[in-house]
Amino acid sequence: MRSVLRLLEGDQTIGRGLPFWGLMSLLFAGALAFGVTAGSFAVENCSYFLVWVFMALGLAFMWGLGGTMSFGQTAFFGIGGYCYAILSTNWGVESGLTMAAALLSLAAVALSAAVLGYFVFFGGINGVLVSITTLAVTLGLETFLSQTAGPKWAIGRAELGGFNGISSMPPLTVPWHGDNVEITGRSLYFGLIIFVAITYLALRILANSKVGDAMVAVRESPLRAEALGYDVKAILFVGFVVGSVLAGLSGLLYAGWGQYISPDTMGLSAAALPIIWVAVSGKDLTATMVGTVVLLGLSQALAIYGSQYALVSLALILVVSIMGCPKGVFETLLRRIDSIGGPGDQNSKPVRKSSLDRSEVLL
Amino acid sequence: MDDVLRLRKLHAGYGGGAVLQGVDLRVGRAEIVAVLGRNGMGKTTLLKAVMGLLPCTGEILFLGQEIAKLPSHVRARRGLGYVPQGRGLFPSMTVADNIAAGLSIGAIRRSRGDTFKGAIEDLFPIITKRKSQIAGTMSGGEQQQVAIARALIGKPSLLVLDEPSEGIQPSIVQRISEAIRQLNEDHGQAVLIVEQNIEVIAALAQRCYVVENGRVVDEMRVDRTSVKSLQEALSV
Amino acid sequence: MTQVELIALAYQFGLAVAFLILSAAGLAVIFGMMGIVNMAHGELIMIGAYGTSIANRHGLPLVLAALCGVLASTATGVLLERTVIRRFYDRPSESLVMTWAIGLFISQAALIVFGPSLPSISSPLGSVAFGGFSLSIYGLLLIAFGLAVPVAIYLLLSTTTFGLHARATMQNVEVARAIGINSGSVYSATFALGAGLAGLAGALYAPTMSAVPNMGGSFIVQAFVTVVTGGGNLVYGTLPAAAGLGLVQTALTAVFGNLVGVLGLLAAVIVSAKLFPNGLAHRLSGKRFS
Amino acid sequence: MTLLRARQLTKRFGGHAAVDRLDLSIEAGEIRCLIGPNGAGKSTALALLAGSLSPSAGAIYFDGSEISNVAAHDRAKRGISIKFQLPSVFPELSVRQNLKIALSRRYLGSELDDRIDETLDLVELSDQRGKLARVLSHGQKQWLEFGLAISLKPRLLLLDEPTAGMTPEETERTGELVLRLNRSGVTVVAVEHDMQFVRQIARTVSVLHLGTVFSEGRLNDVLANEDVKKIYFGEAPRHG
Amino acid sequence: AESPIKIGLLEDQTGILAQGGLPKVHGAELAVAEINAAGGVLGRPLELVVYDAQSDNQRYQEFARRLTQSDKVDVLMGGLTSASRVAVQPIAERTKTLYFYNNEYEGGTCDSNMAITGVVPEQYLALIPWMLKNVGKKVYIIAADYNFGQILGLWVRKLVKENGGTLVGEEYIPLSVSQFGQTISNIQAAKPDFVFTAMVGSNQVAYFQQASAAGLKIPMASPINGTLLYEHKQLPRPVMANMYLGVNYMEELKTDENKGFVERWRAKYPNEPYINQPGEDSYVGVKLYAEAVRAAGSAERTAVIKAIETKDICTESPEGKICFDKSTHHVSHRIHIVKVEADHSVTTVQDLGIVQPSWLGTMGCDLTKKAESKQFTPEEPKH
Ligand SMILES: Nc1ncnc2c1ncn2[C@@H]1O[C@H](COP(=O)(O)OP(=O)(O)OP(=O)(O)O)[C@@H](O)[C@H]1O
Ligand SMILES: Nc1ncnc2c1ncn2[C@@H]1O[C@H](COP(=O)(O)OP(=O)(O)OP(=O)(O)O)[C@@H](O)[C@H]1O
Ligand SMILES: [Mg+2]
Ligand SMILES: [Mg+2]
Repeated sequence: MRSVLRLLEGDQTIGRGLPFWGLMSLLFAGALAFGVTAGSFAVENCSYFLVWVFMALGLAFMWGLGGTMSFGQTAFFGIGGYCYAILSTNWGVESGLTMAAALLSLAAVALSAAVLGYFVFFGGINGVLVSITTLAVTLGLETFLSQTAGPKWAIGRAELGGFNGISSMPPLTVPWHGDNVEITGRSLYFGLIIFVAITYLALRILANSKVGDAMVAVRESPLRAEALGYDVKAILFVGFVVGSVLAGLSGLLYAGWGQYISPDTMGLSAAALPIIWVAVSGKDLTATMVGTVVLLGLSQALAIYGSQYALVSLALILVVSIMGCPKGVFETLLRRIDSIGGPGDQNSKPVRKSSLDRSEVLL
Repeated sequence: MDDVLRLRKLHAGYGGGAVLQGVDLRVGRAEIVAVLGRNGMGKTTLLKAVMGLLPCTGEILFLGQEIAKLPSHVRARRGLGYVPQGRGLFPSMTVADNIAAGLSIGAIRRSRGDTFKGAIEDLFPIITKRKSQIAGTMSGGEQQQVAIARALIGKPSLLVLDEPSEGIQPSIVQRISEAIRQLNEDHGQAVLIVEQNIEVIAALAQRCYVVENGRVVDEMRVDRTSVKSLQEALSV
Repeated sequence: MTQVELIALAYQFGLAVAFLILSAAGLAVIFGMMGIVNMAHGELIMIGAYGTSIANRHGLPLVLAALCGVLASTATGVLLERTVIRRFYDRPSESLVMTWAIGLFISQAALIVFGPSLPSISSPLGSVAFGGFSLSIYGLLLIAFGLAVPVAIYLLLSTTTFGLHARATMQNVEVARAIGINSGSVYSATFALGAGLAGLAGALYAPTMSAVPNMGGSFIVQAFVTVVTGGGNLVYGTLPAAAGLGLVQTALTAVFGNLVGVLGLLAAVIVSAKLFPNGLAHRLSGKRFS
Repeated sequence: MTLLRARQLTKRFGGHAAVDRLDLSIEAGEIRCLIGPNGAGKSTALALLAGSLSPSAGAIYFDGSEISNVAAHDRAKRGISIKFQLPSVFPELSVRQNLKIALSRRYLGSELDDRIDETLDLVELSDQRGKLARVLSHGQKQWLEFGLAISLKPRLLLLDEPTAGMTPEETERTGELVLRLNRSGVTVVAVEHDMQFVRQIARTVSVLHLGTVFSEGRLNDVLANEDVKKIYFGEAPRHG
Repeated sequence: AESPIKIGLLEDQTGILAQGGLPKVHGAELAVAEINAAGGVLGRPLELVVYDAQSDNQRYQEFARRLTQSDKVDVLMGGLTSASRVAVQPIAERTKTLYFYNNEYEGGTCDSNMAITGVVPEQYLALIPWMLKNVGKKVYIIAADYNFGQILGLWVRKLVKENGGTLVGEEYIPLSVSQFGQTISNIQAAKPDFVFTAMVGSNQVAYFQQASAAGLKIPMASPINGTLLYEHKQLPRPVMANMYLGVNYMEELKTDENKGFVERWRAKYPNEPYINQPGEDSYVGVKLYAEAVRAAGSAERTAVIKAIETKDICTESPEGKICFDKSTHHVSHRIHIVKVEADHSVTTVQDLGIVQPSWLGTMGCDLTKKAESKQFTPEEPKH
């Protein structure tokens, strides 16, 4: 128990000791209970929220820990979603290869993230230019995919569909006694809950490992990190690929959940969303995980009940919460919970710095 | 009431606990006063409080007027010239612009004498020789020289110096000390200086305070022979 | 290529560059100087256009109406700086979310108050014809503004005391205050300047586009791309970046059409980030930082 | 044995050569001080040796192999450590975390904790362990950076003005620390303007001027050199 | 009383498509109010459940699920863009909820679970042969670079070829583009007799202002630039002069049916800036649904589909009497060719009468024979 906790807890994450893990277990149990008791619509709707959590966690990892603010999460989301759509449409549900399609999509995301990351980090691009380069990639993909309408833009049986996107591809399936069982509805929900939990714990372990230390070092001072023997470029690269692959995972899950993917998941407004979730929640992994679900729920609720004031209210809520908790609403909350357990290790309070350092005036 | 600066029961800190715990200190007319103390004892904090860069309570009289409630830039315009620790230049502006920023403030601009400006430039040849270099690319000592020049050129009533000799080569340290003493003798320039270089203090200061944990623990007169006693005071 | 076609192409190039510059100017001031990624930039542009459009509809001549538009966005800028932005100078990522939310608020409020669109105003000045082509004279005016704005801002920042103080404040507030610079008003003024420039873009383009709450969106990508490629300095950064990007876009659009033009613009951004990892301004002004 | 050798090392910024065909050779186990006027190129030279700047020309050899094109982090792994002139620490991390990040590459578990505590004691920051590095006083930051630089037990320690802003007593303690490290096998190259400190730790000094070695030798000889006096010490070299 | 028949309506009331979406909500509300005032359908009142999709296709998905699974509506309606239709379609399919798409679109959807009440290319593009005959033979196409624009481009190319015209240029413009200098000068260089425009969204509307400012006075033809964002009301005169539109509806149409409709609409929504075509489409869509339910004798999905495929389901509309086409679930429309004058008034230059949605049939879509869900696109015309 101790040694497991030692892996999961550390300077790079908030939350430690019994109160925290008790709460997390409760949350997990609650989520499972919800999946059993709630109506099928509510469950599916929650699956939808969970789908996005991976992308947000990925960003929290590369931004919160490593200081890389990428606008490219949506690009990899799109690549993941489109790859899954294309592969699964071509192979069809009968083939039972949807899982293979999902894995191959992830591989494609990893490969494209590696190519972009190599270009960016080993090409010496840094700071805000990383954000803008990734944004340009996202917008370029969106613009390109939007115009791929018509039969001439087809890969095998899958028409890219331009602005309309691709729809009606098969959901994820698992082979079961010679049959292919669709993972939709409740089974998808439980799968997602467990997968989110695994991803979360894995990222926590990674964050508190040497990798996490290295990323923090690079975020805080590349000069000093380099002088201490950290390979700055390689570390930035690894953080970027890990975060981007998680975005791709969200993308393919989204495609599997709704049997739909379209280019506007890569537009400017979509690209800003993960950044908003992470910044408003707090760049900590736990804060982001909880915050993303809450924010998605909130904005959906506003869209239902807020009529024309939905977006205005959403904007006001964001403004107020950032004014109130500049470090992120949920991060602030979590620190409260942490301090209930008594003042433990006084050293575990990193304040995060962003990659958007004030740029110098250049006159 | 002849003092240029007088602090009474000054408390100041950074939001958390107070660092300065009731400092009393004065700088008389035409006086050079040094503040000594080990690392982290609150010297920089003291100067920042004087400059209005920190929230503080207590009294700060400057030229007979209470300035504790005034914002920083107003204090500076009344005649405080500051050299922060660690140079504090505007790193991506040119040397010339850095100097110009020191010269540009209303009252100072009006009273600027070109001969004085010339004298400063003579003292620091670097500011004419390198006037279009970006300040942030200069060597440590070069930057320090520009920072001192930027403060001097505004002809302040009180010079507030935080470890001005840091990183400067010995010959120039001597020249700067010499020049400040000259200003003090000829024009009655008052100076409040934090310095670790005992020779500089011995050469310049008339009086000094020793700060320990945010309090003044000692005050003494300085003359050229007191290097030893200063050293002792510092190792308490 | 005939001479006429060349002139037409040059005009297109001028228009493209002017659009990039005018979109970007306000953002360049706020981002380049204050380090704030102003996601509400597009909405400030919209305010400029709405102000112009509404004033014009109430009978003010276009020039005065445009002035109203600029004033409206400047005033919004001051208001925002005083109430919100000022708390976020040392927190760039929070300021990004903040301004994003503000932008959302402004555009949605405009939808509620003014409805889904405003009647547009007509382009003044007419057109000139030559050799089978005709050009909008107003376009020439836009080109002129595109060149004049960066030069004016450059002069303002490099030759005036305000400029000196603004630059000093942005680099080191604490020291700036300690040597007598009123950093509070410098901040407000700088943000207001950026907001005013955004409003100017809106006012200038109001007669060429339809006034809708989300119209800022048609400027924002170009604005970000130009500013970041350029590196925040209007003359050394934004101007050459706009020229370079404009050239790429115009050439590609002329030869391969709009899609390639748009993609080419984005590709040019990526390539330039690679070539000038610190922004063009660094390279062109020959200034390096330790 | 020669641990470090720089041959015709040059660094140009624009047209200006900050380091200009510098030849330097450091024996294993030596403590070498670099002195020289402001802008002589001392900091630039150290940065070149550490790899945080790349040379415009010339070569660097460390422990027998050329490292001119070896990345800074690889040089660190080979045992070159640097303390920069301006304190460069991890500002938003606590003092303890600063050291942890430096040390966790090599140590684990309780050994890591021990090493952190040991280093904290060495640089006398144990009381400040919980503070963010950002809020340390200038001198404390210097100490912390010194701690970061020595924490990995380097073979070659490059120090750029390690005692700037320290009281004479603290300077002396730093000197003792350097000597102690040296005795345990660390080769040291230090840039310093404080002659008291130079005298305390070094027997040989190199005077840099205009980017190259102007004079080199035993401290007393150099101090007595009229030309060095003229460019560096001024009229009355102290303790000379 | 009887339990209401629930219509789930999903339209963009905020975001960039609000200008198209808001009138659609009003149109549906008006139709529901009128039907309920007349006693409802089968004695049951209609009830609208409306969500704002915020011009966001993800919201379409979210709310389509909510409407079908949580609110359990009897029919799903809405969607402005084809992308939103495509987002809703599979959800309607899976939850076995009938989906009414009430909007002009690029055509080609053959889907048993859908009823598509808006106009399709073979209807509104009757404009092209008319233009070729009456205005000139040389055509330049500019269209938004996505499905709608590209597919219309195919149609126009085909029609131009079949009717002896020539294409002198064609451009597809990304939706993000708002500066059209190059396009304008390309058109000037090509000297067409008329320009076919299918520009979509507020960015692209800027084309008309910029073209007019550059002195471009070539006649234009469009199925959309005037009907959706009512450019002739929004843009300064005479920017839209010489625009010919092929429409099933415009507020200005001077038919008797329309007169009463406009009066009733304006009484209910006095501040509506313009009754655009999507608004009317939405109104008509609800009315057609009511007729189908009536004919089926039940709001149950399969019964309604059966009714559409077997009975003559028609409604009186502002266009006149229009009816479902049994085999394709599309609707006949009355098409007018109208011209925008220099003062931006609209005159009808020709009434083409009722035009059938015939193309899907020729492609082999017959839902009465085979229940399916297919998407057809016109073939590239052979050179
Ligand atoms: N990035 C740069 N661009 C232009 N010039 C530079 C740059 N970095 C350093 N220089 C110049 O190179 C010279 C050497 O600088 P360096 O910092 O090495 O001097 P130094 O010997 O360490 O001086 P000090 O004792 O003052 O620290 C200086 O004149 C400085 O202005
Ligand atoms: N921004 C800050 N926030 C919180 N505490 C601070 C801050 N800056 C300094 N301190 C603390 O205040 C105390 C006094 O610092 P100060 O900088 O005044 O010391 P100093 O005497 O100038 O030391 P040095 O000789 O090292 O410059 C130190 O313990 C330091 O950690
Ligand atoms: Mg200090
Ligand atoms: Mg140096």
